[in-house]
Amino acid sequence: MTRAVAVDQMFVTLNHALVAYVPAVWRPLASAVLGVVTVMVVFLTLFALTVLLERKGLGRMQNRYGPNRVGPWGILQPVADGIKAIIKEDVVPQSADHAVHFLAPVLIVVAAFLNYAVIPVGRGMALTDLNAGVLFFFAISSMVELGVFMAGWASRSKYSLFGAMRAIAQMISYEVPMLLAATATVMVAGTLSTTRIVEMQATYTGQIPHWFVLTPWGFTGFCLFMVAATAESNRSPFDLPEGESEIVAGYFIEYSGFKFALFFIGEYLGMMATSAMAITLFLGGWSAPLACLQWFPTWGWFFVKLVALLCGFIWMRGTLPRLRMDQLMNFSWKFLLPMTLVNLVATGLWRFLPVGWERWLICGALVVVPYALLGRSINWQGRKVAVRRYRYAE
Amino acid sequence: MTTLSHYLLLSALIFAVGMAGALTRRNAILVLVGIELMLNAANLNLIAFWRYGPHPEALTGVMFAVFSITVAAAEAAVGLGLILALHRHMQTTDLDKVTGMKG
Amino acid sequence: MTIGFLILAIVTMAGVVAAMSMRHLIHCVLALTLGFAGLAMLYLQLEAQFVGLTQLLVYVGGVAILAVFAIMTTHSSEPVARPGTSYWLGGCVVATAVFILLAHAIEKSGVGARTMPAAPVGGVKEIGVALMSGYILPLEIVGLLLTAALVGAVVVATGEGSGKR
Amino acid sequence: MLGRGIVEGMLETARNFLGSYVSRERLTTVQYPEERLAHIENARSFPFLVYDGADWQAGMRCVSCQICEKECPPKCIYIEKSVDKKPDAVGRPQNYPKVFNIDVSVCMSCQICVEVCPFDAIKMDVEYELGAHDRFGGLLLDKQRLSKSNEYYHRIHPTEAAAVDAALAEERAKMQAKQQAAAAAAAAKAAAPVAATPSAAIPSAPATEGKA
Repeated sequence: MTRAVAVDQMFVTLNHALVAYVPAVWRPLASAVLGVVTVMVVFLTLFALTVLLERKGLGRMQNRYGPNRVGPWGILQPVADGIKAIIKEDVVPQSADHAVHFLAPVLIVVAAFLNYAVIPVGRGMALTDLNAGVLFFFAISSMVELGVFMAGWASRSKYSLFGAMRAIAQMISYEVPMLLAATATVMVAGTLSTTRIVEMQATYTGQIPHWFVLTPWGFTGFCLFMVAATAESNRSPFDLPEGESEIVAGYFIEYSGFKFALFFIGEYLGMMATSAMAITLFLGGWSAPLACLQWFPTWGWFFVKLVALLCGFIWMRGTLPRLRMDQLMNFSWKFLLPMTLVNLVATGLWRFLPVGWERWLICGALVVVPYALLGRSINWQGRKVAVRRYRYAE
Repeated sequence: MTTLSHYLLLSALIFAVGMAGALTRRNAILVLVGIELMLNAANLNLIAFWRYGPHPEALTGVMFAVFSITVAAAEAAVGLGLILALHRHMQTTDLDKVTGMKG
Repeated sequence: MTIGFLILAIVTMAGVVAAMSMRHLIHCVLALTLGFAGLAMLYLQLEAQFVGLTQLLVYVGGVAILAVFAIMTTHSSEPVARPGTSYWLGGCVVATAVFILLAHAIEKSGVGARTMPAAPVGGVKEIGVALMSGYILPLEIVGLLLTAALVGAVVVATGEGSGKR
Repeated sequence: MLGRGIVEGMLETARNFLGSYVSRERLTTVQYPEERLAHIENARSFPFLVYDGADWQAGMRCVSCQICEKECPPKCIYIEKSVDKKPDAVGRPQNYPKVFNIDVSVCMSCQICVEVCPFDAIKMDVEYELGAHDRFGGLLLDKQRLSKSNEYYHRIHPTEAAAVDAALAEERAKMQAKQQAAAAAAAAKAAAPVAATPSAAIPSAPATEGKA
């Protein structure tokens, strides 16, 4: 057991050992710098892996090989992509607002990285333990919208402006259900600190962990959170801000070379950050899924869960077609928002009802029945959801 | 060491700039922005007084600031809605041209 | 005066002044967000974590975006700023007078010499408890106000002309 | 219930994903440089010039009649006629092209040159890997690069080449018969009127053939 703990805490120990070499005055700074650099390196590597995984996985879903040329089985493809992005010419439109055009991708990437400050990657492995960690996360996420707007507006292109406006409208609309879905956890946990939220879930009854996703409200909250997170990170099926078929590439059409790569990095880092937040809020953070699996290092569990969620994103992208703008808005305001509100009620009941099967029954009914009713009544522009008819094609 | 007066002076400066903006700019949106800045300056004052006050554990300043931010957000929403209505009505957001009530 | 405060103060002032003096409206709003972010950092420096993050969430994520939307939908632009006109001069004089008055009052009052007491325990939890106990009435009123503002903003912005709604 | 279609779709993609690792026939991609699709018989890319025999200059079927040059819609063919003559595929002495260039960067593979050629000299190739570093020179194919043997033609379009060969052989046979007839007639002529000199009869024979 001690060996497992040593492996689990090896990065923390290493940090302490390294920081011991600098003078005492500089130790907090050195520790912070070390943590930040580690997080950047780790998540950029994960970004590269995700891109590879996505391209390979999407290929396989479409019965293609995916990239298989650079290196064995194409695993060096991200390196090749990176080199290409760096040595490519950086074209800035003549009429663009140069300062804003330059700042937009930087802002997006910085905001995406800031998100990781409050994510507990393992036991005692959060960069900062903010009192209001969850709030910090959402506050920083909302800065991305500004970056998107800056990119779209500064490019002086109608497509990029359309894309930016779509993206902002979408992100604002989905931020509300996302926040409300997260609120459910905060209500039960009674804290906004991510570290505390994870610690609360890292206990076990028998073999079963106390993850919030294993409750009716938690499961609903998790699903709602993930749907909203997909929209927040502009991923398919909510990727109409970049809708290639009508507005070319959305707000980053006028970007090339490394700035485009920055947008790409920002998008993936945002996706990983929201996934990490979903793990923290609902999937028990770094805790093991079964009590008997606790020998595995906590950071290992975190990354296993993260990669699993990323695979879910990729799977969804490979499956679902893009929504239309009105469908997107309807879905957010007429389905997600009421569902999150109902979920909040269920959460409150769960908190105050006595432990027992009645609690499960009541809370479960409280989320399933509205789901069925809302799903039935959801209205796509005057038409109920039905099997699609192709009037001219058939 | 930063003293209370530093914060207060900064807040006064922000207030003055916001006021100058609200008085000199002619676009309705920017006037609204100036008013928002003045509200923010007041918030900074509240927080600074709370932090330097004798009873920071009472959270009075923080509460005030939270409510003030909430009200300011509501004000911004309504204000911008009004500007939209104004624009629809007069096809302008230039306050000098909105002279319908001048007689 | 610490370095941190100085940097934040300069950044905030730069943002605020730029927001009020730049010619292009979008630039103004972008500079304004810089000012708001600086203010949020100042709150954080004053150990008002909750307020600082709320400031960031509401102002940078909400009000600035709202202003941007308003500018884009109204095609707003302003005739070239004319420093030197009586209009402009008057505003500046009034603002300067207000600032001098405030500064004078701050210097006179004697509160300025206060130094920061030990860090308070005021965490998020305490704020929540306070909101739900001592401040429950203001909270409810604010909730009512927000609802009214939401409905009002929608009604005002959709306009009386569009009869289909 | 809302979401059923999503789940069904997800299952479908999962089936594709797993199936692509199990069954090879799902992966229809051809790994191009290593493996390539066999071209169908009617495939065509750009024109080439057919020659008979071993020597590409001697066996060149083209007689530089310049019909293809005139018919080519994008005007990518350039021909300079020779002054001297050589026997063509059928055996008649004909002009041959001194210069024959096709700019394949302009060519649109319409096959009109092939349709109009009365001598079956120009045919469509199947070669498509024509990438070059030089944008202008590299894609301007000269006579030597255009010339390809009849065996090659047989290899890429066997049916068509056989038909062409048969037609040419028939033509050649007709030609030979004609020549023999002409020679016989000339011999008879030479035998009957003794006064006629053989030296006058021989040059007249090609001239009449040319008109025929």
